Amino acid sequence: MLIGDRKQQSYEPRIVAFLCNWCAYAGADLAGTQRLSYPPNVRVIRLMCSGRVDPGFIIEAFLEGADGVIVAGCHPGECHYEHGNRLAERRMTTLQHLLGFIGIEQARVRLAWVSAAEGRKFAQLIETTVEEVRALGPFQQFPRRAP
Amino acid sequence: MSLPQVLDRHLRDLFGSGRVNSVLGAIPTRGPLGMAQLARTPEEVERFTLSPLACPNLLVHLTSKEARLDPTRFPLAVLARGCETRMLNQIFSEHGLRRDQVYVVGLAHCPGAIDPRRLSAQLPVLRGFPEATIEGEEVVIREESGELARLARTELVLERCRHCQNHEPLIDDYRFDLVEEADWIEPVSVDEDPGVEAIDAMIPIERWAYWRSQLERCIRCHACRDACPLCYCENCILERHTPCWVKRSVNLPENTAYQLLRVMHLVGRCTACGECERACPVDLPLGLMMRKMENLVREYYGHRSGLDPSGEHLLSIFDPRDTTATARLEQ
Amino acid sequence: MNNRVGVFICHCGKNIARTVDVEALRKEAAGLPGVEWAEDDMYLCSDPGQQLIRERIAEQNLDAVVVAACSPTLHTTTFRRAVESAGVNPFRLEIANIREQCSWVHPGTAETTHKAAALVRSGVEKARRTQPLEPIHVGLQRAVVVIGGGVAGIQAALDIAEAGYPVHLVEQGPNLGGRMAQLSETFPTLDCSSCILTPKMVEVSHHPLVTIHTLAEVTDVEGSIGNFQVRIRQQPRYVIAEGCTGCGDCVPACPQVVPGEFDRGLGARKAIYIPFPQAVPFTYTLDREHCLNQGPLIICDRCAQACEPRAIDFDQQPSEELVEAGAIVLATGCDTLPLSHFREYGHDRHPDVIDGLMFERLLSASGPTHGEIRRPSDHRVPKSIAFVQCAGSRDPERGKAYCSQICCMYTAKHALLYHHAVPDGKVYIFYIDIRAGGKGYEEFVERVRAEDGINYIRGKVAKLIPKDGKLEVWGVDTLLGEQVKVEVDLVVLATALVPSQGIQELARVARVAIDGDGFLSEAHPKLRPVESQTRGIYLAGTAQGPRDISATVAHAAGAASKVLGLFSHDELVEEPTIARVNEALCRGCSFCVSVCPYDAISLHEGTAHVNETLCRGCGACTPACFAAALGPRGFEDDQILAQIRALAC
Amino acid sequence: MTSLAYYPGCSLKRFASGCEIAGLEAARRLGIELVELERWNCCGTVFSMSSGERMHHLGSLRNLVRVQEAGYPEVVTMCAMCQNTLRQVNNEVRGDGDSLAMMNRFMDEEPAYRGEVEVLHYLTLLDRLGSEAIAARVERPLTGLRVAPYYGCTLVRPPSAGIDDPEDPNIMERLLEALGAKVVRDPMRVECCGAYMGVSKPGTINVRASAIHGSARNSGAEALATMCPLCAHNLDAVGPAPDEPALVVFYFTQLVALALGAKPEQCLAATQRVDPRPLLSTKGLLEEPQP
Repeated sequence: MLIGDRKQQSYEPRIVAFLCNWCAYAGADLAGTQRLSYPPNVRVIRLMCSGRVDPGFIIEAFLEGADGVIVAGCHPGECHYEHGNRLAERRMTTLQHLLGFIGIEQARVRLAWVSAAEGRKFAQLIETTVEEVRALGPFQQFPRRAP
Repeated sequence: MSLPQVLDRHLRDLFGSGRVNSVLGAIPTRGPLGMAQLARTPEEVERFTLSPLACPNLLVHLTSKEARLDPTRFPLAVLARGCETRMLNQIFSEHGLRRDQVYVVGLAHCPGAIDPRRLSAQLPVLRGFPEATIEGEEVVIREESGELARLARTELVLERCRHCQNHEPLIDDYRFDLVEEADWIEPVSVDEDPGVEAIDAMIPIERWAYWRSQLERCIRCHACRDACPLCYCENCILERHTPCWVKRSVNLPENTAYQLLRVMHLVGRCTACGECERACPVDLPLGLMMRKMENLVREYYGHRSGLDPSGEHLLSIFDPRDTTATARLEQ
Repeated sequence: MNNRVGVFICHCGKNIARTVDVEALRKEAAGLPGVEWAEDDMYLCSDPGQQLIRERIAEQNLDAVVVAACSPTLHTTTFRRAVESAGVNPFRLEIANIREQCSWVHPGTAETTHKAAALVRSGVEKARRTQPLEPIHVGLQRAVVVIGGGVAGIQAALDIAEAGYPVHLVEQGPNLGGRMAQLSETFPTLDCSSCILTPKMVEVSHHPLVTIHTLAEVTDVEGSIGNFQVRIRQQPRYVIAEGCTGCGDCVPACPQVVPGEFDRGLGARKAIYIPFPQAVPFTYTLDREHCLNQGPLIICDRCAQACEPRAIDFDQQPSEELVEAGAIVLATGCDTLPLSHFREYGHDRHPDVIDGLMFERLLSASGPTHGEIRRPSDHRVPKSIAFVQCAGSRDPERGKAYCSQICCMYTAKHALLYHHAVPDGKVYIFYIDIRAGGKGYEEFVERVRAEDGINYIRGKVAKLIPKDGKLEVWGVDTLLGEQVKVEVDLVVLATALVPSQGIQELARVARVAIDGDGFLSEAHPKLRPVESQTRGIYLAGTAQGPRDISATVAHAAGAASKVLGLFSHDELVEEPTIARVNEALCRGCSFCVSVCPYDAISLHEGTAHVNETLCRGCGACTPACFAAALGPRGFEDDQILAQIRALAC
Repeated sequence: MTSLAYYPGCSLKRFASGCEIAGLEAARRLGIELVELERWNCCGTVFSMSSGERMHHLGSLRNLVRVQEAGYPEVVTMCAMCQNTLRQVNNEVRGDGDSLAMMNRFMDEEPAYRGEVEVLHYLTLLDRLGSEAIAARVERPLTGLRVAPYYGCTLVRPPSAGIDDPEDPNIMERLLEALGAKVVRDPMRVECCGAYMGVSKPGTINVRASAIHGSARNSGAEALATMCPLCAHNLDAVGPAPDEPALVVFYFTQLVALALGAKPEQCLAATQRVDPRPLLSTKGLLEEPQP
C-alpha cells in the first residue's frame, strides 16, 4: 500500500469534512479556482445538505482514524433546502457536548457556515481547524480500526 | 402488603367491564427489588404491591418485543407513578403506542422509590419480605419483629427520585394517592448531581481516563438497550451489519461507538429514568450520560421530554434563536 | 456490490498532472478491491476521452465508473451520458474531485498524491455501492393560475394563452388594470397609459383560453410543480355580470357617496360604481361595506329600481372553486409607502401634501379633476409645486434602504406635464441623484431639465411648514452649499414602492419565500429572476421588486416562457436521488414527517410514505430516523460509511 | 401619597426656580411627593455629551449613584437638559459594561453603579398618571388660554434620550387639553431656540426667538410653554428684537399648578420679562378657584 504510515512522520492530523453541495462544496471549489492553498490534511465527502450529516458519521470517522471532523453548510437562512443547516446545528451541538462529556475534546468537531462565494473563508477554515487539531495532538482516546 | 381495597376493586372492575385485557404492576420478591407482573385475570390483581421497595422497570413491558408479539395484552392498565407517566407521554408522542391502548392508573403523591443497591449498602443484613414506608424525609424499614431501621430518604431513593419534578402523574385515567392527602408533604427535590458535576469539573484527559475505565468493562450484552422503554426499533442499527455502524468485537473503540450511538438516539427523548444503569450487569454509570444530556437539552433548548403527549422531537425541529457555540469560526 | 469498477484519471492537461503523480495514482487505483480497470488520459471531458471510456466499458464489461478529474459541478451530465450510451446506468458514475479540491490547492508533494488516492478510493467505495436508478416521471397538468390582474398578470396570461394553454387570471379588485390603469401618461414617450393598456385588457378578456376571476383571492395551494390544486374564493359582486350592460343608470340613483380607492381618496364614488371608464370586465360593482344595506336587511333598493336589465342581486353569496394547475405565476404588483409614514412632512394635517400616484389621478382625464391639476385643499390650480424625490426610498433609518427605480422618471414626467398645463408655473424638484437608466430616459430628463421654470435642486427636504395657505419647503442645495426655503402651493412626494397588501398571506399559502423588504424572493438574483425558490411557482413584475412598465412586461414574458418551457414536456422528469422508505424498519414515529422542509413525508397506517414529486433529496430526514429506515438514493448510509472508511485512514 | 426621588439640577435652584416651585406644588396636588436627593451635583449639561470622553460623564453617573444609594427605582427631573444628559449616560453605561467598570473603578470612593435606575422627566410622570386623573383634579380650568407647547431639542433628541417622537411630539398637547387650555400645534415647536449661540454670536438668539414667536403668533397662540430653562431664557429673557411683539413664555409646570388651583404667587414666582399677569387676568385665571 502506498499510504505512508502517519505515525512515523511528524504528526499530521487527518480531518474528514462533510460539505454541503450547494454552499460549502462550491466554496471549496472556488478556493480551487482562485488557486488558494491550504493544508492537504482534509478529505471531503460531498452531501446534498449539512442536514444529511448523521452524528453517527462523526463517530465512525473517529473510529476509522480521523483526528478531527468538519461539517460545513450554508449560512443560516440561505440553506438550499430551507433549514437543513439549522437541524445540523442542534445535532452537532448535542454530539459535541456528549463527546466532551466523555473526554473527546469538543474542538475536534467543528460546524461552520461557508457560502459558495467564500473561497478564502473555506481555506481559512481548513487552516485554523488543522492548527487547532494539531495542537490537540493525535486522537489518543482509543485505538482505531485497522484499514 | 397487597393493594389498598379501593384500588384493588377498581382494577377488578376494569377487567369486569372489559375495559382492559391485562394489568401491569409490581409484585414483591425476596429482597428489595420487586418484579414486574402482567395480570391477565382479576384474581392475579391481589398479588400487586405499592411498596416503595417494589419499583421494577414496568414500561419496558409495553414496548418490548414480547409486547409487540402479544397484542392481546392491550388495552392494558398500568400502575404508573409521575416519572412513568412522563415516559408514557414520550412513547405516545413517538407513536410507540396509541393513547387508547393504555389505561393509566396514576399513582399520585409519590414519595419516591427505594434504590435496592443503596438500601443493601446500608442494610446488608436484610432478608425476607421487609416492609418499607416513606414518611416525609425519612424511610422506615419494618420486619415482622418490628421496626428495623429509620434512614434518610435522599440517601435511599433512586437517583431519578432525588431530582424528581413530577410527584404527580402528568396523565391518568384514574388517580390514586400513594400518601393520604392529609399527611402528604412534597419531598425535597435535589438539584445538584455530584456524579455529573464531578465529571464536568474534570479536564478532557481525566474525563477520558474515567470513561475509558468504564467502557473497557462493557461486555456488549445489550441489557441497557433492552431495558430502555424507548429502544423498540425492529432491527437496531447497533446490531446491523449492512451497513455496519458498530463491529461485533468487544473492545474499547467498538464499545465507545455502541454507547455514543445509543445515547445520541435518545437525546431529547430520554427522561433519565435510570433503568439502563439499573440493568447493567457490570454497573457502568450510564445514568451519568443520560442525565448530562437531559440537562443539556433543557439548558440549551428548554426541552423536557415527556411533558406533552403530542410534543415534537427535539432534533426534528429548530428554533431561529439556536446560536450555540458550534460555528466558532463565526465569533 | 459492483465489482467491475473502471477508474479513469484525467491529467486535465497540466492542471492535475503538475502536482499529482498520475501514474502512481493509476497503479494505486488498479490495486483497489472491486476495481477491474484503471487508466489515465489527457482530457477525459473531450470527445476522444469519452470515447475511451465507452470503449473500455464494452471491452472490460465494467458495471460502474469512477472519473477522477474536476469538480462534479462541471461535467457530471457529460460523463453520465457517456456511460449511459455504453450501457451503464448513469447513476453508477462517481466523480472524484482531484482538481479544484486537490491538485490546484496543494503543492506537488507525495502527500498531495496520497490525498488524491484517498479521494479516488472514496469514489470507488461509493461507486461499488450505487444502485441503478431511473428518473421519476410525473404527470403534468398543462394549465396555469396567474395571480394579479395588472399589466404583469395580463402579459403573462396572454403569452401563455397564445401558446394554447388555459389560464385562470385571478384579480383581487373588481376589475383588471392594476397600478398602470391609475396612471395618466407613461414616460418617456408620454403615451396615454390607459390607451396602451386597454387593448391588452380587452384582448385578455376575450381570449377563449383565459378565465378571469375578479373580486377573487387564492386561499389555498396544495400539491407541487406539475400538479397544484389552487382554491380560488370569489367575493360577491352583487351585480349579475351577464345582465349588466354598463349603462350606469344605477349610479345617480345611489344615495351613498364614498371616497374612491381608485382615485386614492381624491375623488368620490357611489356605493355602486365602476373605477374607471375603460375598466375590464365592464361591469359595475356594489360595495356592500359602504352600501346602506348592511347584512341581509335590504332597506334601500334604488339602484335595483334604476337598473332596467334587473342586474342587481343583493343576496349573491361568496363561492369557491378548486383549479388544477401545473404552474402558478405571482404578479401581485406593488403599492406605495403610506403618506402617514412621513411625520416630518405633516401629511395628516395638510391635504396639499400628496404622493406621486395621487398626482397621476389629478393628471388623468378620467380622474377626479378631469385632467385639470387642482390642489385638494381649495381646488385652485397650483402656481408652484415642489416634488420631493426619494421620499422613503434610499433611507435605511426611517424608510426603505433600496432605490424604487421609477420615481426619478415619473417625477420628471409630472414636472413636464404640469409645465404644459401651467406654463408659468414654478417647479422645484428636490433630488439626491437622478437615475434614468432606460432607453431614452436620460434624454427625457435632460429635456425636462431644460424647460424654464423647472428647477432641479440637489438636496433632501427637511420639513414642510404650512404658512398662510401655502407650504414653506425647508430644504438644502448641496451644490451651492446653502439652505433653501421655497413657498409652494402643492408638494408631491415620490414615495417608495413597497410590496402590495396581502403578499405576506399569499406567500404563506403558496409556500414561497419573501425577502427582507417583503418582496417575493427569486431563485437566483442574477440567473433565475423570474423563478421563485419553490419549483413551479414563477414571479412577474413589481411583486419581485421595483421596476418600470417595460421591465415589468419583459419580466412577465420571461415568467410565461418558463411556464411554456415546463409545459413543452409531456411529463415531469424528476431526479431519482430522493428519499425511499424501508417499510419493514419504519416504526411510524413521525420524526421524519416534522423534519421535512417540503412536507413530502406523511404517515399511512403507521408507516412513513414519501411523496416523490415533493421530495428534493436533501436527506434531512435520514439522521432524524434512528431506525435508519429511510434515506436518499445516491447518498445512502452504507455509501457514506464506506467513503468515511476510505478517507479516514 | 407616592414618593419619588427628585433631581432638581442647577438652573431650577436659581434662574428657573419658578418652574420648580410650581412643579413641586402641582405634584403635591396630584398626590406625588418629590423627595430631593440629599447630595447631588451638576449633570454636566449637554456640553459633556459633546465628546465620547467617559470622564466627562462622571457628573451624571455620580447622580445616578446617589439615586441608587437612596434606594429609589426612578428619579424625576424637570429640566429638559438634565433628563437628556442623565438618560444618555444611563443608556451608555448600561450598554457598555467595560466603560461602566472603568468609571466605577475611577470613582473608588463611590459605590459601583449597577445600572438599575430609570430616569423620568416630569412630563412623562404626568403623562403616566393619565389625562383623566389630571382633569379630575383641575380646579381652575385654563379655558380660553391659547397655548403653543414648545419642546426645543433636548426633550426629544436624540431619539434614544427623547421623551416623545422627535418629529411629531404630542405629550404637552395631551396634558394641556386635560388642563382645559386651547392647544395650538405650532410647526416650529421642535426647532432650535439658539441654545448657547447667544454667547458667541449675540444676534442669533433674537433671530431664532422672532421666528419662533412669529410662527406661534401666526398659528394663533397667546403664550408658549416650555420645560427647558435655556429655551425660556432665550425666548423670554432675550426674546425677539425689542420692537417685535413677544408672547408670554410659561414654564409648563406653572400652567399645571395654575390649573390645579395653586395660589398665584406659587405659579408666578418665575422672573419673566413679559409679565404673564395681564394675559392671565383677562382670562380670569388670577382669582381664587370657585369651590
